[in-house]
Amino acid sequence: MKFVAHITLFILLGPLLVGVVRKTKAFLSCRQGASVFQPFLDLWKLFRRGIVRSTSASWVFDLSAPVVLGASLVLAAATPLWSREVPLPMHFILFLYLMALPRFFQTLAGLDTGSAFGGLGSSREVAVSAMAEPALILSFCGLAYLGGADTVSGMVAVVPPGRIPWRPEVILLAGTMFLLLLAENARIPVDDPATHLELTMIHEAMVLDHAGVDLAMIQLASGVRLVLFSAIVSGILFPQALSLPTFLAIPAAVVKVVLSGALIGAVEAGMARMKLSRVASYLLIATVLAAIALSVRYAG
Amino acid sequence: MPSALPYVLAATFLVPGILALLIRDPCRSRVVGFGGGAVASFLGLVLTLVGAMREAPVRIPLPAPVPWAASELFLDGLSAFFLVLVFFIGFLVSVYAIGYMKEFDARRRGQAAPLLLNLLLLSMAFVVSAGDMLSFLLGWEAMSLASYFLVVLNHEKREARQAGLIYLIATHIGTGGILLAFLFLVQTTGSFSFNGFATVPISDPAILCATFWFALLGFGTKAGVFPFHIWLPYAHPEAPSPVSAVMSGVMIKMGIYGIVRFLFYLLPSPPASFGATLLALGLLSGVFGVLYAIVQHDLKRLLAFHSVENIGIILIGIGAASLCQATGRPDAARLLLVGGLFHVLNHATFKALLFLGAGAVLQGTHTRNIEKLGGLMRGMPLTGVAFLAGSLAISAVPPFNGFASEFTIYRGLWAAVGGAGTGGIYLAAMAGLALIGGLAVVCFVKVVGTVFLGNARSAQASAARDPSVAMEFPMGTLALFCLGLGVFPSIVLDRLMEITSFLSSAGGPASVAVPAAGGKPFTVAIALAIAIGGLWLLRTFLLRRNGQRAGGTWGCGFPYATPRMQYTASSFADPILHVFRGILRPHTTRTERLSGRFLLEVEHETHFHDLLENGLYLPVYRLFVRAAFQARRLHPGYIHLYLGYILGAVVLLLVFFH
Amino acid sequence: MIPLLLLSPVAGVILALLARAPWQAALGTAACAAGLLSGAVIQGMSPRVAAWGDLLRLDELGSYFLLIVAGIHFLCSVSAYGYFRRELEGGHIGPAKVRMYHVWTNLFVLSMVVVVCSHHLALQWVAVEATTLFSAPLIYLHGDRRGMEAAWKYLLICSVGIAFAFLGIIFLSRAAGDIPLTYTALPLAAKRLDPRFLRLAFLFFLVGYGTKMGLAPMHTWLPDAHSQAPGPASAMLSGVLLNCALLSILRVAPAIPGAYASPLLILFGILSIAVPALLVAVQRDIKRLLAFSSIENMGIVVLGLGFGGAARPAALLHVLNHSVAKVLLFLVAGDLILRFGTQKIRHIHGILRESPLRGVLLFGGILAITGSPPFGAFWSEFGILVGGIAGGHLAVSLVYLILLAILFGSFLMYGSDMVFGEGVPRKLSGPELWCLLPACVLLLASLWLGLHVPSGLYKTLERLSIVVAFS
Amino acid sequence: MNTITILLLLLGFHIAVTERIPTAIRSLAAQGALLALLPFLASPRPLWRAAALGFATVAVKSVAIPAILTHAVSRLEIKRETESLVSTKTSVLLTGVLSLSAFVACARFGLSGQDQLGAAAGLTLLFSGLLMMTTRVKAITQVIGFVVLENGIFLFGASSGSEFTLPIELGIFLDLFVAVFLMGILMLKIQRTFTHMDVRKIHTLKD
Repeated sequence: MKFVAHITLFILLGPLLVGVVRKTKAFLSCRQGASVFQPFLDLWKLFRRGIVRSTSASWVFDLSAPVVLGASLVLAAATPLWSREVPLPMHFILFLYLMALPRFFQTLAGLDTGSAFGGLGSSREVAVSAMAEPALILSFCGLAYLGGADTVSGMVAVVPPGRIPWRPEVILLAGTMFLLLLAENARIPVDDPATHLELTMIHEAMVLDHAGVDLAMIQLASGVRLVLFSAIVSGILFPQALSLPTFLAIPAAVVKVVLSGALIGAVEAGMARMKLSRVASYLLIATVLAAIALSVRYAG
Repeated sequence: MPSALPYVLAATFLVPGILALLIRDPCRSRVVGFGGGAVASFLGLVLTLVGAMREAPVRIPLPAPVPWAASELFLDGLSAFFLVLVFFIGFLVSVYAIGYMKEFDARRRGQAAPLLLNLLLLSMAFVVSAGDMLSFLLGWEAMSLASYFLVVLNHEKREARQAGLIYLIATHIGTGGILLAFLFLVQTTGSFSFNGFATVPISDPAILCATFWFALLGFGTKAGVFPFHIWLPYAHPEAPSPVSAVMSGVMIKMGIYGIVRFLFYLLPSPPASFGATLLALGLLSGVFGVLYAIVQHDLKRLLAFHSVENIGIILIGIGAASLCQATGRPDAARLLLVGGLFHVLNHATFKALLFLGAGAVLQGTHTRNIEKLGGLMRGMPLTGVAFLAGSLAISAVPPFNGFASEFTIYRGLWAAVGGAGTGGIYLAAMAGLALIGGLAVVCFVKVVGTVFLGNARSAQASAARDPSVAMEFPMGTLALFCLGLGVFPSIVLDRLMEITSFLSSAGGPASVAVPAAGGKPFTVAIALAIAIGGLWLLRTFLLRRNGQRAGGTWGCGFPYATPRMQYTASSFADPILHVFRGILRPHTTRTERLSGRFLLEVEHETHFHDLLENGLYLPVYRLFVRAAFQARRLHPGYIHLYLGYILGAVVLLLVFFH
Repeated sequence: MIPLLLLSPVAGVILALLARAPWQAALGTAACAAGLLSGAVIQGMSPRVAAWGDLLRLDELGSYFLLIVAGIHFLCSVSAYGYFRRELEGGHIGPAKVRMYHVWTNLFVLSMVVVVCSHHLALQWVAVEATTLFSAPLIYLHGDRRGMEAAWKYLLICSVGIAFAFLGIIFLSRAAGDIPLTYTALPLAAKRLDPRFLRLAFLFFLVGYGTKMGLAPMHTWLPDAHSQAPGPASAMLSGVLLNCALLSILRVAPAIPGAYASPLLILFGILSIAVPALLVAVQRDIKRLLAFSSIENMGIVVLGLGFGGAARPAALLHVLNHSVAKVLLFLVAGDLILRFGTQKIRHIHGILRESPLRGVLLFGGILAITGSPPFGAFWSEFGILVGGIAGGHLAVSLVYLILLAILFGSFLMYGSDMVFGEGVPRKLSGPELWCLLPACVLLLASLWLGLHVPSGLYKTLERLSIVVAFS
Repeated sequence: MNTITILLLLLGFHIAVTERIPTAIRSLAAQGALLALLPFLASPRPLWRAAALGFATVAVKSVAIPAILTHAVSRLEIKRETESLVSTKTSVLLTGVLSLSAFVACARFGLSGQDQLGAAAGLTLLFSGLLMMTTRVKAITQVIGFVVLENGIFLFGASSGSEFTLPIELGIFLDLFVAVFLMGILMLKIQRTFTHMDVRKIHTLKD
C-alpha cells in the first residue's frame, strides 16, 4: 500500500514539478505560460498516440523507454519523499550506479536511429554525466557522513542529534546537489529543455525520434528523476519534514517539491545556457564544492 | 589430491596440442587441438572446484628443474581462485577457437595454435599453483613465450611482428624485475619456496622497498599497469581474438596474482607506502586507460585500453587493501581485497566476452575499425546481445557483475574512510572510481552504438551474420555469467571471504561480504525486472491499441540521409576529447585533394600519441639507438686501433690495478 | 688414454691428407671425431685421472672441457659434410680447399686437446698459441680479401695477446721459484708464492688469454674472424676455442688471491657484456651478430667467476650452455647463408614460412643464447645473478640484468625479422639433413639442460668450482 | 747482464726510430743474437741446456725470422721506408711515456732492485714493439714490431731466471717461428690480393 502510494506520488509529482518550473519561468519572464497541469495533458495525449518507428531502429530502441522509466521508478522507490521509510532501501553507491542504466539505454536509443541528432545528444549526455560522477559520489559520501547511514533514505533523512541543522557543510552539500540536479536533469545552464535549436540541445536531441508511448514514458521518467533530486535536496535542507506523521508529511513533501520547482524555474529564467565546453568547469566546481564540504565535515 | 593429477592434466593439455600439430587436415586438427584444450580445461575446472578448493592448501612435490632447490605445487585458496579463472575462461575460449580459428586453415601455421594456446593455459595454471620461485619463473616464461607466439601467429603482418616484439621485450624486462624481487627474498630467507619466503621478514627497509618496486615492475608490466602498459594496446589487437580474450581476461591477471601473492603472502607486514603507491597507480591506470580507450576507433585496441582501466580498478582495491592492512583496518582491507579479486574474475568474464564478440565482428566484417561498422544488431543479433551484456557489465551498470565487484571495492573504501587519518585518500579513490565508471559508460555507449546500432557504414557490415554455434555458445555462457555473477555475487564473495580470512581482525564477521541493508543485488534485479517487464507489457499493449508504423529517421526535414551521415565514433568521443585534450594530445593532419582550383576531398586524420610512449619510452629507445650507432665507431676496422686498445688496456691496468 | 685422445685428431689429419674426395676427408674427420668423443666419454666416466708423463694430465675439469670440445667437434664435423657439399655444388670452393679444411680442423682440434690435457702451464700456452696458428688458415679458407683481412687481424691481435699471456707465465714462474708450473703443484704452494708477481702474472694472463677469449676491449678480432670463417669453422671457433682460453685462466686461478682477481674479472666481464649490448643492436651481418654474442657470453662467464660463490658453478655451466647454443646458431646461420646467398640480416626473412624446421631452430637458438627459459642458459645466467646478489654486488648485478635485457631485445628483434614475415620469392631447398641434424641435437640438448639441469653434472661442477676457486 | 739489457733496449729504440726496413731487420737480428747470450748469463748450468737454448734463439731470432722478413721485403718489392701514422718525434715521446709507465707500474706492484729493472726493461721493449704495431702502416713493420715485443718478453724471461723443461722452451720457439712464418705467408697473400701492404686501407670488416 505504502509502496504504491510512494510510486504514485512520484509519478504524479513528476509532471507537476515540470509544470511548476515552466510556470515559474513564464511568470518571471512576464509571460502568462501554460497551466501547471499542462504536462499531465501532454502525457495523456502521448499515451494515446501510436508511434512512428525508425526503420534503422532495433530492439534496443524499443526497450529503451521501458528501461528508462522502469529504472527511474526503481530509483524513486529508494528515495525518501515523505518518510524515511522507503519501499526499497538502497545503498548510495548502488543508487548512483543504477542511474547509469537508464542513461545507457537512452543514449543507445539515440544512436540506434542512425540520426546525427541522436548521436549528438547521446554524446553530450554521457559526457556530462561522466564528468558529474565524481561530484555525485563525493556529495553522496558527504551526505552519508552527515546521516551516518549508507542508504539513500537513511542518510538524507537523519539529522545528527545535538547539531544545528544548517551547518556550513549542509549548505554546501545542498548547493552541490542542486548544481548536480541541474546538470543531471538537462536544465539550464547545462542544457536547455525548451530550445528548438537542435545543435544546442542535449536531452531533447537524444529523444527526437521517440514518439507516442515511448516519448510519454521518457518524459515521465524525466519528471520522476527531477522529483527524485528535488526530494534529496529538500531532504538535506529540511530533514525534519520526513519525521512528521504521514498526513502532514505528504503535503509537506508536495510543498517541498513545488518550492524546488519554483527555485529551478527561477534559476532557469535568470540564467542563460552555458557554452558546452564550459560544462566541465561547472562540474568541476561542483566536485570542488563537494570536496570542501567533506573536508569541513572532516575537520569538524 | 593424488600427486599424479597435475601430470595427467598437463598431458590432457599437451597431447591434443601435439596431435593437432601432426594432423594434416586443418579442420580436424582444430577440433582435436582446441577441443582437447576445452576438455582439459573443463577437467581442470572440475578438479579445482571439487578438489583443490575444498582441500586447500594442497602440496604436491615436483621434480625440480635445478639440483640446488626443491620444487612443489602449492595450492591455497588464492591459487584455487585463479585456477578457476584460468580453466573457466580457458574452456570457453577453447570452444570458441574451434570455430574462430577457421580463418587460419588456409595456412599451415594455424596448426601450431592449439598447442600454443593449450601451453599458455597450462603454463598459467602452473604459475598460479607454483609453490616455489623456480617453478614460478619457468611457468611465467613459458606463459610469456606461448603468448608471444600466439600474438605473432599472423606474422606476415608487420604490425603483428612489431606488437609481438614490444610485448616480448616488455615482459622480459618484467621477468627481470620479478627475478630480482625473488632473489632479494632468497637472499634474506635462504629458501626458494614461497612458504620459506613468508617466514622471515626482510629487515632492511631499503631492500624491502627494492623488492616491492622490482616486483611491481615485473608484475605491473604483465598486468598492464599504467606506466608499464605500453605493450598492451599493441599486442591485444594483433593477436587472434580468442588469444586476446585469454591474454586480456586471464594472462594479465597473472600480474595481479603476483602482486597479491607478494603483498599479502610473501612480504609480511608491508609498509603503508606500498599500498598507497598501488592505489595511486591504480587510479592513474584507470583514468588513463579509459581516456585512451574513448578515443580509439580500432575495436580491439579500444578493448585493450579498457584492460588497462580495469586493472586500475583492481589495483585500487588491492592497493587500498594493503594500505588498510598497514594502517590497522583489517575489515576494510578484507573487503577491498575481496572486491579487487572479485573484479579479477568479473573482468575476465566480461572482457573475454567482449573480445570474443569483437572476434565475431571481425570475422563477420573483416575490419576492426568501428567507423566502418554499424547496424550489426540486425545481422548478428546474438553477438549483439552478448556484446551489450558485456558492455553493461564493463560499464558497471547494475545488476551486472562489473558493478558487483566495484560495489564491493566502494564499500571497502567507504569502510576505510570511516577510520581516522588518511580518509582523504580513499575519498579520492572513490571519486576517481566514479569518474572511471562514468567514462566507461561513454566509451561503451559509443562502441555499442556505432558497431551494433544504427545503419551499416560499409558493405561488409551489412553483410555480416552471426557466427557458428561453437562461437556463440561461449559468448552466450559468458553473457549469462555477467548477469548471474551480478545478481548472485555472494556465490563468489563468500568464497573470497574465506580465502582472505587471514586479514580479518579477531575472527572477523563473515557477513561483511553480503552487502548490507539496501545493497542486495538480487532485490534490485527483481525490482528492475518487474518494473521494466511491466512497462514493456504496457507499451506492447498500448502500441497494439494505438498502432505503430515504420518510417525513416527524422532528419530535420532533410530527406536524403545516408548511413555515412550518422554520428561517428570520433564525433561521439569529441566532448570528452575536448575536456581532456591536455592529456590525450590529439594531432590532426589535414590533407586536401585539389583538382585545379576545386577542392575535391579533404581528409582529416586524428592521432593520439600515448603520453608515456612519446614522452618516456621512445626517447629512451632513441637515445639507446644513438648510443649504439656511436658505439659502432669503436670498430672502424683499423687493426692499429685494435692493437692500441690492447696497449691502452694493459697500461691502464698496470698503472691502476696493483 | 691421453695418447689415444691425441691420436684421433692426428689420424684425422692423416686421413684428410690421404683422402681422394672431399667426402672421404669428411668421413675421416667425423670418424676420428667420434673416436675422440668416445674416448672423452670413457675418460669422463672413469674416476681415475689420466696422465702421460709430467706434462700431460687430464683431470675432471679437463674432462669437462674435453667433452665439450669432442662433442662439438663431432657435431661440427657431421655438419661440415653437408655444408661443404653445398658449397662444392655452388662452386664457391674447390675440393682441395675442402681437404685443407679437414686437415687444419684436425690440427686445430689436436691443439685444443693438448690445451685441455696440459699439466704444465707453459705447455698449455704453447698449445693455445698453436690453436691460433692452426685456426688462422680456416678463416681465410676461401682466400678472398675479407677472409684475409680477418685472418691478419686474428693472427696479429691474438699473437700479441698470447705474448702477454706468456709474460704472465714468466711472472708466475718468478713467483713460484722452484715450484713447478703445473696446475696441481701451484695451488698447494699458493701460500708460498710471491704475491707481487702473482698479481702481475694474473693481470697478464687475463689480458693475454682474455684476448683469445674475446674479452672487451681485446675482443676486436673476434667479430671479423668469426664472421669470415666457413660455418662449421665459425662454430668451432666460437663454441670451443674460447673455452680453451678460459680453461687456461681457470688453471692458474687457484694460485691467485681472490681479492685481487675478482674485481678484475668483474670489470672485464661487465665490459664484455656492455660492448656487445650496444653493438648487437646495430648489426647487419648475422655472423657478426653471433660473434658479438660470444663476446657477451664469455663476459657472463668471467663475471660469474668474478662473483664467486654460487656464481662459479653457474659460470662453468654457462660454458657448456653457451657452446651448445652458439654452435647451434652458427650451424643454422651457416646453412641459412648458403640458402640465401648473403650474410645480411635484412635479406634473410620469412624462414618459418618456407622452412619451418629452420625457423624453429633459429628462433629456438636465439631464445637459448639469450638465456630465456626453458633453455639451459637461463639457469646458468640465473645462477650467476644469484651469486652476484649473494656476494653483495647489487649494482653490478642490476647492470648485468639490464644489459642482458637489452641483448635479449636486440636478438629477438633480429630473430623476429628473420624467422617471421613473408617468405622469400625463391623457394628454399629442403632441409639439408647433415647440416640441420646436429643443430636439432643441440637444440634438444639445450632444452634438456633447461628443463632439468642434471644433478650429476651440477654436483661435478660444484666440485670443479672448488678446484678453480681463487685462493 | 745489465749491459745486455741496456743494449737490447737501445736496439729496440733504434728499430723504433729507424726509417728503413732493412736496417730494422738487421737490428732485429742483432737483438736475437744478444738474447742468445742471456741463457749463458742467467742460468749457465747445465751448459748443454744453455747452449741448446742459445742455439735455438740464434736460429730462430737472428737467422730464420730476419730471413723471412728480408725475403718478404725483396719479394714484395716494397719501398724501404717504414711509414708511420705518427711522426718520429711523437713515437719517441710515446715510447718514453710507455717506458716511464712501465717503471711506475713495476714500482706500484712492489717490485724493486733487479726485479724492477728486468721487468721494466722487458715491458719497455714490449710496449715499444706494441707501439710499432699500433702506429706503423705496413704489414711487415707490424711483424717487426711483434718480434720486438716477443724479444721484450724473452728478455724479461731470461733476466728473471724463469726456466721450463727443454721441450716446452723449444715449443715456444717453434710457436714463434710458425707465427712469423704464417704472418709472412699472409703478407705475401695480402700483397698479391690487395696489391699493397698498407694495413690502413684494409678495413672492410667493421661495424
